[in-house]
Amino acid sequence: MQRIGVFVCWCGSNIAATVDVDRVVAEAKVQPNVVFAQDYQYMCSEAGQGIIRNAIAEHKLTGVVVCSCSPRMHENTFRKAAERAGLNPYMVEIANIREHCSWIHKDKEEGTEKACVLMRAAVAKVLLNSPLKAGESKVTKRALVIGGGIAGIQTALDIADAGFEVDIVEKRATIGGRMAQLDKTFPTLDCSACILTPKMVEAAANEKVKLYTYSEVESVGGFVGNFHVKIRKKARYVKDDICTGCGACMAKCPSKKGLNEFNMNLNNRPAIYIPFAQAIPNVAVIDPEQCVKLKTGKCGLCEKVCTAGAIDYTQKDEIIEEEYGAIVMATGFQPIDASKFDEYSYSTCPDVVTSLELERLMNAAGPTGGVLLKPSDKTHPKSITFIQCVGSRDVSGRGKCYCSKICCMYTAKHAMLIRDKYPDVEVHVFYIDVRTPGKNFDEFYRRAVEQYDVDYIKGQVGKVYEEDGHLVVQGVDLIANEQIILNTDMVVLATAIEPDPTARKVASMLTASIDTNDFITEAHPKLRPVESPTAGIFLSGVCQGPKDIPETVSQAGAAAAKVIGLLAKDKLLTNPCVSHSNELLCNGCSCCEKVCPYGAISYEDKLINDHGVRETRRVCVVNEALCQGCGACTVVCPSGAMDLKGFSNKQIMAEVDAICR
Amino acid sequence: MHFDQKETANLITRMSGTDPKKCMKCGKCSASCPSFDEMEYHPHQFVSMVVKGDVERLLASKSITKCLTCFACVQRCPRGVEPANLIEAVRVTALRQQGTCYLSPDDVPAIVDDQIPQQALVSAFRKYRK
Amino acid sequence: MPINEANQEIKKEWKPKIVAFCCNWCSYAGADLAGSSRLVYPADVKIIRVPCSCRVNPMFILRAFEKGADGVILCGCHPGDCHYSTGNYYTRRRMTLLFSMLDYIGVEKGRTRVEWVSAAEGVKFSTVMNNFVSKIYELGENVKVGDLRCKE
Amino acid sequence: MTYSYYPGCTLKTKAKDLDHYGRLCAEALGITLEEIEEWQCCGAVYPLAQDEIATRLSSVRTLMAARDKGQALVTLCSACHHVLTRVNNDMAGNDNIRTKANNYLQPAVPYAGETRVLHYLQMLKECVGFDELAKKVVNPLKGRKIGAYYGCMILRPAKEMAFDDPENPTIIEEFIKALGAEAVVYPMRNECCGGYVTVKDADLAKKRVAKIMHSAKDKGAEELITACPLCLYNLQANAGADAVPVTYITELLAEALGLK
Repeated sequence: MQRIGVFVCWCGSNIAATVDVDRVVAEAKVQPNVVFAQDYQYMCSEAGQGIIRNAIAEHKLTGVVVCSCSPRMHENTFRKAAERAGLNPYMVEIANIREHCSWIHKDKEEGTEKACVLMRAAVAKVLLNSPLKAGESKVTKRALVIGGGIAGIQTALDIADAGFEVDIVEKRATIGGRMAQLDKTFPTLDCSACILTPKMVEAAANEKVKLYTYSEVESVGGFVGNFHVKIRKKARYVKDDICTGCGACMAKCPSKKGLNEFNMNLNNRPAIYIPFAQAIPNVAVIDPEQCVKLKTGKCGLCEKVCTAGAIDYTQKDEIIEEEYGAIVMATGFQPIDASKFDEYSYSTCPDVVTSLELERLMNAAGPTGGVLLKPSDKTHPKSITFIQCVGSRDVSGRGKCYCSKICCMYTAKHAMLIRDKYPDVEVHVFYIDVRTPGKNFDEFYRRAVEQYDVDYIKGQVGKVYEEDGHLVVQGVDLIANEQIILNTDMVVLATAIEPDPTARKVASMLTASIDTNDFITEAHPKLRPVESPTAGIFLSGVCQGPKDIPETVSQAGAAAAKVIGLLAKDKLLTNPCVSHSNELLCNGCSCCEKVCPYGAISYEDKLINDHGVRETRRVCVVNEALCQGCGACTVVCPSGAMDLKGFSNKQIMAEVDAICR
Repeated sequence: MHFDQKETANLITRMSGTDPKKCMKCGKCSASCPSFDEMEYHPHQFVSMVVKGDVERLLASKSITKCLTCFACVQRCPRGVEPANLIEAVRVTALRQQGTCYLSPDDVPAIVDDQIPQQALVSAFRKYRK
Repeated sequence: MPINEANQEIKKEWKPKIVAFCCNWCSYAGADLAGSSRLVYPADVKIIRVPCSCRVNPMFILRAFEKGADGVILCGCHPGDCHYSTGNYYTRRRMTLLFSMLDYIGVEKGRTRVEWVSAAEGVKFSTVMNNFVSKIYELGENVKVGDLRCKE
Repeated sequence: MTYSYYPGCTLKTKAKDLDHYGRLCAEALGITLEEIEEWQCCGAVYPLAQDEIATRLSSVRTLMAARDKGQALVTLCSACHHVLTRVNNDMAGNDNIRTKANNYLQPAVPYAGETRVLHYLQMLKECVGFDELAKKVVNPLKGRKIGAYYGCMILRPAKEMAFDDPENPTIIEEFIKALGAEAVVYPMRNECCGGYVTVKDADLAKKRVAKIMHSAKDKGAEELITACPLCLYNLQANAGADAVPVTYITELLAEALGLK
């Protein structure tokens, strides 16, 4: 006979305030097969777990029900406690009387009643539990990082540092990402390239790190510890092991009208190009849309000038297959399209630029060689106006509902750098709120106001337009309660940032969940911020939510630590709640095979002893290492042979009965 | 008659079909308003005053007749608040409550010329009379 | 005492029994989020955790109505976001058929529902539950589904 | 192609040119415009208050008439287009307004926003196409520098009007280019001229018009075209020092097609 113990947690006053725990205990005691019930302030504490362990030993419990917070929070804790006392961990059930009860009901009577029902359902279920043993699977000791920006590079370097192999897949021709495009970084104003490029070089030089640039993840199969990944290495039309990066081809290429993506399309590049001087790998790539040779067959100049003989017009995309134990998403961000906000005339006025364009306009390697000039007539501007929150905190449908987090700080940085280098330039900043939580951040912003005389105006801009040869900013000063019309030479838009458009595709390949803004969802917003709910998938950088460089780097390190923790294991325990088929009932119809998303079901001819009748039948076999336990097969099985361990038909029916009693 | 500001503000909000509490006080409505300088209370103030229930002053203000109903504020508001709808709801409430009319038929001959389109007169009466 | 007041007395006593099947990855977490955000919904809703909405066998729902449930709601990940890639598509198709069959045998369409609630949609979870419960109150007590052959 | 056509009050009186040339050109382009029978004024102002039902009814009657004929409804006047489009959206998407309006009108078949409301320019773009239109031009307006004046009614709120990008519209510029003229883009083309207050507050209207005219002139426009009779009147009557001539879009079209 089963002997069940019920443990009711107060969770301080979180549960006890709206649920009469004494009554739940009293009700538990009269449930069939319940031989022990007790309440305690904090069941999850060491003392609380001690109560459970003692009761298991003392009362010879065969099953345990804990009425507490969500199983997503502490199921593991209580399973481990049971295991320590010699009970199979899968003989523990949780009744969620906090998130699903005490926290949402105000009336104590109502709350107590519901808690009793939930307890009853859990008792009914645990009576049908059977001990389960988790299987084991091997761990491939290599990690994949998708995205080669600062987030991906840092994660890869940290993983490599622990002695594991790690591959970076980067869709662009060079690693470096957005940070490579920045001029200076806040709040210390050190040069972005000076701190990033050594890391890029380190990634290339580290023998544990392999770079797949100009490559994309094509498909992902498998599961934690055992991912199979196909990587598409796009044709560069340049042999990357031969190219020396001398640049002779770039100088000779006759098709020079390509937009320079690295410089935010502010100037042009040839059809064969190296994205920027410090690119890693320092290897040229041909833009097939622009190359005359590839489009018409005539030209071939680059091949002639290449003394190394690296050009190969016949190169094709290559598919590489690799095995990984863990995958890190570091797909980064892009600024939103500013032409969605054409009241600021971004589409029509060249002197209206985005902040990332301004980074290039101020960078020594940028299109103006670091001299700040108006894009329209290449003259020195006398007045610059910054507009914050362009598309951030916008629920109108044009922008993003969230705060992009980095704009307040980089705008203060831009304002300060401009005032420092060109004291004759007047700088205005229209802001809604200045948000500067971060070490030395508010001090940084105040310096812009107090030392550099940047004019911060509280209010938004309604329209930017060109009139009489200059830009006019029509905005509001909410402190003065005045509309202001301001003549200015350049306008800089702090456009919202959004996840890179590839994030959604990559996430669905990884079955990582994604939120309504296409940011990847973390397993727990506070306690597991660098893990996806899908085992073996980790998050690094802005793909999880807006963040600045210091935060990105710390998250990258955290993701690496989680990956190292996984790769350090030789074996992984698999989820034992998997499907299994009753051979006596299975008629080999193949219905289940068709719905299984993991290919975990196959068929075998087996000798079956059916009540004394021995015959060979075609029956279903579940590969427990592949089955993820969704249960799709259990419902399609017409003969009722298929069931799911841990969530069996009988268990769920018992819960239904207990609730509807 | 007893005048309950809070209740009137609620009525105005319902009538406007918009939720002024969504406002994040960025001022883009007032920044966009072509009639800003004509108004005693500006579009962003309409929004915050209706939220606060401070509507008596709005109802009495000439500002309600200065709105050009050009929807620049509605178009550009990042929060989906529709300030023009609120201003209109205040104006309609003022007309319904006090019965005062900003335009009288007697005024018309003096202010129109023979080219004025019907549309202008219809809209003027629609906007300024009970 | 007027009759309609007496009726109200009886109505007050009746509390619907509502079973909510929630997928472990999205809706169960959404319900947790509703809880941690203190978004109130009626206590009549009792949640059963399933690994995926596609684990819900139509038998479970029939069983609930047989045992006296007044409403059954099934919540899963949004189409395209299923943790197991395709589970919720099966749910959608299965439930469309089941619900029209239930409607045919006398369990009105309003008593059954499928909703997609993600782990981030605590607000949606609470709104959905509030709506569903008020719909059940509107429909009143359900007739128990049972096997007529066994009826006396 | 046959459309229901709603002229509106002003097109029958003060803006006869807008109406007359609109019909003439449509005919020349192979489009039949069937005027709604016994149409009523649309109300000229879209009632923003949610509880104003009666003021929406005349628009509903027009929309219903087009629905009953199974035709899309074409308007020329920006204000009429604005009112009809938004009332139509209400009837499609606002349960309260739809129920009350239908209760009031008691039509044989209740109306739920089935009619498609189109502006004349959209009709040209969809039915003829600006590339095709360019081929039909007999009298290209070479060398003319024309600015489009959109005004506010036709563009905003973009979510409802779904006409063009409300901040950087291009449809009238495409139209001007199709007729062989140079389209002058100036920033104030989508800012309000103050038409509504022209009766009671001419000073304010004058300020607005001055700003628009200055902007148009600054960018080199030598003439403006508009689809709105109220805008046209206001731009003409309240122009200051920077005045440029204003005509209707259909007048320009008729000129290019050799019908004027």
